Amino acid sequence: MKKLINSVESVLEESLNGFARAHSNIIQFNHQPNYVSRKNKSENKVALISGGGAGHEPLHTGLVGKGMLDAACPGQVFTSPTPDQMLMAAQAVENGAGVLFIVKNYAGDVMNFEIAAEMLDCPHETVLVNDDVSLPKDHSTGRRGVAGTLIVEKIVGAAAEAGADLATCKQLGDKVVNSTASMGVALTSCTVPALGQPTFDISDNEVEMGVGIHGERGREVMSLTTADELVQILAKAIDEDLKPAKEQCALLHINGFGATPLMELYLVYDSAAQFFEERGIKIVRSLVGNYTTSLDMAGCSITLTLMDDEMLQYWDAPVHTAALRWGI
Amino acid sequence: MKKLINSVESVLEESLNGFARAHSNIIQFNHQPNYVSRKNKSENKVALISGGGAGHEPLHTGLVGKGMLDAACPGQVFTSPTPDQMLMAAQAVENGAGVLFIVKNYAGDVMNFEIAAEMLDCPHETVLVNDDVSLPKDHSTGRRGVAGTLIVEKIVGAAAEAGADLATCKQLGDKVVNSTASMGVALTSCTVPALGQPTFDISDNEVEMGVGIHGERGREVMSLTTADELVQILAKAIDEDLKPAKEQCALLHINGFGATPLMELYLVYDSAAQFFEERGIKIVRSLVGNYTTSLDMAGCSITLTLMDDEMLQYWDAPVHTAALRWGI
Amino acid sequence: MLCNKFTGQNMTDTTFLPPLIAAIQAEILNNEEEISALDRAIGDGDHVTNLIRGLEALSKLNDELVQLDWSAAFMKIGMTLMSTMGGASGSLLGSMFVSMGKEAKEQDIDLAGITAIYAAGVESIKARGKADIGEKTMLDTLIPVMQSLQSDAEQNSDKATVLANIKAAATQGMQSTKDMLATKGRASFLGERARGHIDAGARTSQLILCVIADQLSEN
Amino acid sequence: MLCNKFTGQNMTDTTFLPPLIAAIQAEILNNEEEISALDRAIGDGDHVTNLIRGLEALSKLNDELVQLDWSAAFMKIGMTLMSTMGGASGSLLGSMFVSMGKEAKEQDIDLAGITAIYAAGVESIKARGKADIGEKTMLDTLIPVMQSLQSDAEQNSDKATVLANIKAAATQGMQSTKDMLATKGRASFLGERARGHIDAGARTSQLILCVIADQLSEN
Ligand SMILES: Nc1ncnc2c1ncn2[C@@H]1O[C@H](COP(=O)(O)OP(=O)(O)O)[C@@H](O)[C@H]1O
Ligand SMILES: Nc1ncnc2c1ncn2[C@@H]1O[C@H](COP(=O)(O)OP(=O)(O)O)[C@@H](O)[C@H]1O
Ligand SMILES: [Mg+2]
Ligand SMILES: [Mg+2]
Ligand SMILES: [Mg+2]
Ligand SMILES: [Mg+2]
Repeated sequence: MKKLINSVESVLEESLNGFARAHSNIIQFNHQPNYVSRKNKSENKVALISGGGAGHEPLHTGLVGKGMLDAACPGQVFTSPTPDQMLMAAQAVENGAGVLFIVKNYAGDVMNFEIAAEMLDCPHETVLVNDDVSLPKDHSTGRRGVAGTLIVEKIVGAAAEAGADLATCKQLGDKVVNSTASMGVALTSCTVPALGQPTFDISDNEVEMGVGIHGERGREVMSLTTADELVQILAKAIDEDLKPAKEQCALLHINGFGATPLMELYLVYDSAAQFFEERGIKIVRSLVGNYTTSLDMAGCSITLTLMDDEMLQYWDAPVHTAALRWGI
Repeated sequence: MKKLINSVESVLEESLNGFARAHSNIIQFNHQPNYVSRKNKSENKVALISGGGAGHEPLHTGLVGKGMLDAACPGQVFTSPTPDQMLMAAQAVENGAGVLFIVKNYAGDVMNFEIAAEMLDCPHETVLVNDDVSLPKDHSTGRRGVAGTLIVEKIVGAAAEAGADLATCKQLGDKVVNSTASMGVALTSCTVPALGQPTFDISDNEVEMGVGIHGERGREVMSLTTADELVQILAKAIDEDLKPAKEQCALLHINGFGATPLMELYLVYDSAAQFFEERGIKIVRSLVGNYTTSLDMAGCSITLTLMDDEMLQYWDAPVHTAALRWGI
Repeated sequence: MLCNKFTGQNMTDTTFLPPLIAAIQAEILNNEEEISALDRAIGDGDHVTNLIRGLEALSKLNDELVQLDWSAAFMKIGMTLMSTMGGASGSLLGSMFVSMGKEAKEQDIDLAGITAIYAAGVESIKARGKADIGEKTMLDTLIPVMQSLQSDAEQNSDKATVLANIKAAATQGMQSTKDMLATKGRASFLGERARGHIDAGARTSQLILCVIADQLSEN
Repeated sequence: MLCNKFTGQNMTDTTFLPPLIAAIQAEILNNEEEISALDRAIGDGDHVTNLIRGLEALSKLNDELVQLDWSAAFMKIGMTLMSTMGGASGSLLGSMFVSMGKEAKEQDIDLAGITAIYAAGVESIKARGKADIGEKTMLDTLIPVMQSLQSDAEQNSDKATVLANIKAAATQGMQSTKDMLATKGRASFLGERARGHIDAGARTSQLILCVIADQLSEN
């Protein structure tokens, strides 16, 4: 294992310290329990809280700030955070308008957030993100939440900033989730520091199709082929799931898993945008980069969100976080 | 070689097409010769042009836009662009106030830009970036230009946007170069598409200390050790080169080479910031992420720029490019 | 009350717990590589790390634990696991012990009582995880053990039999996960590819239950 | 004028160029792996790709080239290399041919003229690259060949001698880079680590010059 770390035990804490130090103008980091919360919060605004295992950076800590999250609770690498983190974060950032939890659909995340929610004594709702169409809609545990989570957080974050109440935020969040579909392909596994070796083996001419974001195997192994053919598979699954109308406006997000150069991500964007435009979809917004990562995994996911005017307006609204910033 | 590409021959063109498509609101892409230029340029503003081999994305194409570059000329992967690219780009974006070329100090870049400059018949100047302190100041070819280039482009870009004339921009650029020092360490090599294999071999317990940004070997091989110890070596070389005064304000930039997770880059930031603060330097701005990359190389560089009020003000000025955006 | 035929003379109070936790810790560390490989094969590889983190936190509770009664000790263990482990297993094992703590208030510490307490724990996992036997999870170890305890409590079996049955049920349950399709947890994402691998949580549950049985048999 | 003792009967005009370019292309492709490894070892690995790109562009000039006189053909070759190769070698070889084109206007195509034209090309590389012999670059091949041409021109050597001397000078020059420290180009960044490796540009220059000599000997 080759990593820029001091020890497996201290990597998370030291990394969070660095994050807090680098962005002390917009966030603060609470140790034990660990959570990152926004400085200068607006009064009487629904508090948005997300979280999940570490190793997906900039998700979620990098999305705390004006116009997005009020707090993020990072667990250990690829391990859901514990309920006390969400509970303390909620108590710290709630200011009268209730709490909205944004949770990626994984057993661990769901259950730990659930326990926190049960203990919280203020109005709260949960938006469950399950945008990964590599699994059938009726999968026994539901579909996973992957790169679409950022889009939910951005759009609901802008609504909350604009004064939407808890019920409205929850409804909007569910709407974004229902308008969003993602799917990913991995060229390599990744190395969790505590494990010291890649989570799975993969040969030089294979890819894992339909992967989640925890370095686990995908739905199936396929031969490594051209980017266009891989994009076809991903985009087709998304298209068949969302069944967008002609002339539908959409946001296209190409998300790198961590070790794939931007050069390749833009190439994938070109291919995917072409695919959707040939189907009559109007790509009106783009986001290309490493946002929902799996440590040093190579590969990427494609996310499409069908956008209406309200969503577009919230997407464009000012945001100031470590990883996403515009208009401020 | 595992890459999301269609063919070695088409990767650059397709990637640039995707980039142009994703950011059509701020830039346009000219084919043959290849250059990316800014939409909506200000009148009578010094035109800033940079360029270099591809494979460093987002540098330089991702830094074209309001408040930064007017054009960027991408060569083939790790290969300097050709003079016709710079010449045509200059003719396209120049609008009366002259052209400032920002060139990283590599034989190929320097000579190709030089040939373009010789053919250009409008006032022009060149800022040569040579921030890599892994080489002695009196190195036979001069020091290389690495991650500090972005900082030069941002600060001079803001000055040009504010109306500074060509001589002022040139002078400011030289000042930023003289106030900037960088050094990097690589944990892996990277794979140039046309080569199909890593540029160099490196064992699991070694690092290349003092690398450039073209996947080449560094100054020396060292044992892989803790992040803190690696940071010490890099930061010490920077500190000894810049010899900052106590209480000096500075910008600290941790640049990922492409395959190193953000988690590790923030950990390095923490360690480096601590190092410099212990020496009495005030870190007043930060930039952490993959900005000057070497395809899928793992590792990072540290850049420190000593900042005065003018530079700070220009750093903070609004910028709207694909990779760097604030205030707009 | 701990002094009875089943629990033995020395297990009079929660002083039983620190050495038990140490024994479990040792057993999990002994099998770390194997467990890690199991979760890497069909999960994300962190299960053993999560469990070790939880056990380490428990091992630091020594003095605190021995001052508590069984109910409070279980609660403390549950809260500690819940706030240190994370992951699916953290919320589940945390819930289990909190529920056991609640149930322990109502029960004596004899075979019937222990059975009721354990069953309350297992039920809370089923409820929290929305899962049952046959889904390729820790429940495939935990539920058979509950059934064996219940039948031994009914038959008032002797200690050796009870303990042997716990170990047999746990081991058989753990092994049954090998050929299952997973319908809960991360392994469910793999469909047919999950077959042929034992579930990591089922394996650690089995290891833990066997250590408990062995420790009880020495008392 | 091409009809003289040195250049031979068939090399009357630029129709000589297309087959020469094809022969060079073949030779470089034949040695692609080796050249790539040389630039990977102490550079960034792209030199052979850059050269192949340039040669491909030249090979598409066939019809255009044969209609030009030597001066214009060299200019065209220089501009083509310059706008397709990129890298250090693109600007250098581009400059070389542009300068050769300029000098060809002033010279006959006999041994003295060719020597003067070639020397003008080499001088432009020295000027553009701010480099000289002994710095572990293509100049370590190019300059010895210039010196051999100059001495053969002075002595009015016969064709076979001239060509043999070109090949010997190029090969010896190329090999001399092996033990050098580099003071120009990327290899300079490696300090002592550059020793023991032949410079990629020196190797391709040598391969090209040898092909030219062989082609000329057949005329
Ligand atoms: N819904 C569930 N019900 C019961 N057990 C579950 C459930 N989901 C997961 N598990 C158990 O948890 C184990 C995984 O725990 P762990 O690796 O710590 O968490 P995570 O899956 O979040 O990475 C699985 O091996 C399985 O035994
Ligand atoms: N300043 C220079 N003068 C002469 N030749 C040089 C100089 N710099 C580099 N070279 C030659 O160029 C070759 C490298 O060319 P190439 O790999 O195409 O470009 P780059 O170094 O930009 O990647 C070197 O092997 C060397 O022979
Ligand atoms: Mg996990
Ligand atoms: Mg190069
Ligand atoms: Mg796990
Ligand atoms: Mg090269």
